[in-house]
Amino acid sequence: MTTAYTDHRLSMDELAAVIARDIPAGSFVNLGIGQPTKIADHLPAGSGVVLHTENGMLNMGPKAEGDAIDPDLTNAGKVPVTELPGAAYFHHADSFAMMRGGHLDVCVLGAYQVAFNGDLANWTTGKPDDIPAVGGAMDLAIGAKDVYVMMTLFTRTGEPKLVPRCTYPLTGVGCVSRVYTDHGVFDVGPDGVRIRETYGIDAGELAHRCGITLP
Amino acid sequence: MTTAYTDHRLSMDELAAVIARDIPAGSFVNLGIGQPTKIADHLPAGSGVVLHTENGMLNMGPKAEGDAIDPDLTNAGKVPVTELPGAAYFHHADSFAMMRGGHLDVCVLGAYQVAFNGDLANWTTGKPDDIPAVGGAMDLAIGAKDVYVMMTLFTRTGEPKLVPRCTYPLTGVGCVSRVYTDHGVFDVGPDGVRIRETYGIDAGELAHRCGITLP
Amino acid sequence: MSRAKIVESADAAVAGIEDGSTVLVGGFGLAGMPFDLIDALIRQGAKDLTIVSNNAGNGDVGLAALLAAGRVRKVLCSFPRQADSWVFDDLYRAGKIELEVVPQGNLAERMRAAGAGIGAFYCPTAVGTPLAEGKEVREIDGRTYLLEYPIKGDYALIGAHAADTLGNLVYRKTARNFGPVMATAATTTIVQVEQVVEAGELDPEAVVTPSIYVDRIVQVTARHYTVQGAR
Amino acid sequence: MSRAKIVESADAAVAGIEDGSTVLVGGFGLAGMPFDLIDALIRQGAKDLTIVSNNAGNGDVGLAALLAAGRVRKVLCSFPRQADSWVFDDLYRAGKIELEVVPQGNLAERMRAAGAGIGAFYCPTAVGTPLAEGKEVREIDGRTYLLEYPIKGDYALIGAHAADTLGNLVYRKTARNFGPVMATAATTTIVQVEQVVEAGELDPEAVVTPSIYVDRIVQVTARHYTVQGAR
Repeated sequence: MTTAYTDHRLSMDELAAVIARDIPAGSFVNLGIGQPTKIADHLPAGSGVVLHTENGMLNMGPKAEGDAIDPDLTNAGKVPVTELPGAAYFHHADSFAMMRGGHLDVCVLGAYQVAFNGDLANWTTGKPDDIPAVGGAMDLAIGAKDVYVMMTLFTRTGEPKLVPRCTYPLTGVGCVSRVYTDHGVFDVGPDGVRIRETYGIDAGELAHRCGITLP
Repeated sequence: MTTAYTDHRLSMDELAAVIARDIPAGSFVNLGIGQPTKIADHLPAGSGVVLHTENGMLNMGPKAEGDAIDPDLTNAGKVPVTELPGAAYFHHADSFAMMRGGHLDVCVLGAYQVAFNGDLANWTTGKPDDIPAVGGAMDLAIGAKDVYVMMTLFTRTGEPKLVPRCTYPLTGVGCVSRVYTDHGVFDVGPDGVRIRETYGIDAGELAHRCGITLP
Repeated sequence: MSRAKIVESADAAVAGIEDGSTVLVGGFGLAGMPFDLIDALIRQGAKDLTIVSNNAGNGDVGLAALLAAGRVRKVLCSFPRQADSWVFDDLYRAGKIELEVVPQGNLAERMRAAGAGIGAFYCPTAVGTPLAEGKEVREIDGRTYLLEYPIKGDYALIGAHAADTLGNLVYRKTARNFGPVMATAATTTIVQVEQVVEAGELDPEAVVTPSIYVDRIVQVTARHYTVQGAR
Repeated sequence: MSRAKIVESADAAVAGIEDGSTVLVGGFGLAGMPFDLIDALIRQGAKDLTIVSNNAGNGDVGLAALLAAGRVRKVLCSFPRQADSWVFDDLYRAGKIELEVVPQGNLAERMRAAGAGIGAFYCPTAVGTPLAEGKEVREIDGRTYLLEYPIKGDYALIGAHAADTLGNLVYRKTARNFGPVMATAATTTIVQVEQVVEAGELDPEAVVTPSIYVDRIVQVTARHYTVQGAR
């Protein structure tokens, strides 16, 4: 276990930097809507990381500002973006074939819950008044060689979101390999959960609060 | 029955002209390898017929000659061809999706045999020393809204090629709707065979030689 | 002459769409949304429609306006709930519209299958989730798949950047999205474009939708709405 | 920097191809045939190969030369027998090579399925023919289909017209044929191109194979063979 104690939990920006550091140079990466989009700002210059957006583009650039805003060029969150040299456009069936076919190296998603075995719940809380909306979440969940989750470790009421078994409806089964949170980084999967790093909390306490058995 | 007696059976060129006349203006058409390619020469100017070639092109032009020959531009028979204004290129999966999806209006194929019910045999004689080779024949057979066959009616030894039931291995089941031959034109399909036109032969004799029951 | 017809108005383009039709509507949010065709469809009056689109309307324009006009019985889409999907949200909560949620990639691939003559396909998406309910499951080479069927449209309404006079289409940037797939999956494909050029003016290597998939084309003035919405 | 590597020679491009590999080889007849990569593969020496290609070699060049060198155990193709396929014909008649004939559209669609993560698909082609033997049959909506499985390659060797430094590809005319599909279906895709340009010099709307599908690129001098063969 690599444990890097810090005095405080990480901000989402700090966490984005941690994830950016872990993405291998030259990777093809899809960054999910919301917090994961921050990761793009922390990729080192010359990393050669190529960003995919599910609505049909490779080599997406940063958010568009001012005159660069083009309603025909958005990311999956429908935010105006730019194109980098070497970009390519393709239609939706080709875009999702690229994902489903396992060609992306890394996908980073937000989550409501992740289970120790890698199950992911990030599309609906399943509440009766919740209008179900899945978008590309289920395709992304099973589509990349590595699926990372970026989330706060605890809900506002203090419940862990890294859980022995998801209670929310699933997005994908056993699909997540690593979970990045403000309190620590975890490997998950068929062999169960393992703490890689902790931030502002003792590994023992973290394990206790999340119900993780330390080796 | 529309019977157009002529003094002689048609040459393949004359037959190509007959078929060209029957192709509706504005149709998307695939002309099979061999005799059917002649049909292109007989399409009236301004017919708006768009030719598809299975190796990834719409709006294929005539055969290329001299300096116009480009090894990167051939038809399905690997003969150098030209492109017309408004051409489009696409890859093989897209080309066959276009065929299999039923978007072509007419496909004209050669045949070893056609059955009264529209079964087609045109890819192998099934002889032991025959190397099997199907190409796009089976895809074309089921891919167009109307599949026409262009062939001589009799083999060199005088056997009819329009038959109650194919004895050669099938290319497609019940897929042919019309058969154009040097001795006559026939509708075939679930309701059986019907003589539309005859050339240089009496309908009664034609029916007799092919085993067709006249209405 | 070609089979694709260039018509004079969006109203002429949508003529004949019958009550009860399944209509594939292009666009990802507002990018690629065929606003003029949808406005014409509202005027045309067809009702009891089944709409297949990625979203269920944004703001009060385009698909949202069609929903607000009460013409839609059912929506198949991947992501109805957005920051600006109030029209759909209200109809849905009032029980006035049916919803079938389809993962975005399945929506695209099922329409591709319809256009490509594929009878059904085994897809790994949504295995083990609530959206797998009722679907046939099969294990192939150690991986689990669900059987997915084609989604075919009676009509497709899509937006493209330019058409040539034969009906070949090119798109602009991520406004391409569902347009090329929907064009293959509908019996009749109706396209609004910002410009029509002569046959031969589009690069044959860069044509995205070949003319064979296009039935009616209308040229419209470019209209751009502010892009908004959580996703 | 990107993941696609531009290498100095065709020999470097084909380094590491193991005996027994399944190799997808682009081209329809000679158009799009990656001659330089195949020649390098002959020099490299990998044997016991399974080749997936539309044809089984024309004349004495390209795929025909690989077959003549005795490196191929099995060929999956749609159309082996051509006017100029004497190399294959002799090997086949001598029982020195296995053949699996696949309808051309199924060859393309099965490779697409491999690249697109589709487990299998129901296809109407070849129903009721000898090529349906042993295949699962299903009726869907009144039409009969056969279940077809993906064809995945360990390597793809393809020819394209130009690449940018990231690995995006464009093709020329009907030499495009199987290249884009094979690029998606192989673990490692190796491409010979006539020119390499800087990233940003290819029109992003006209890229046919996005860089994600390309692993190694080598620039070669254009070589054109006479097109011949009955089909």
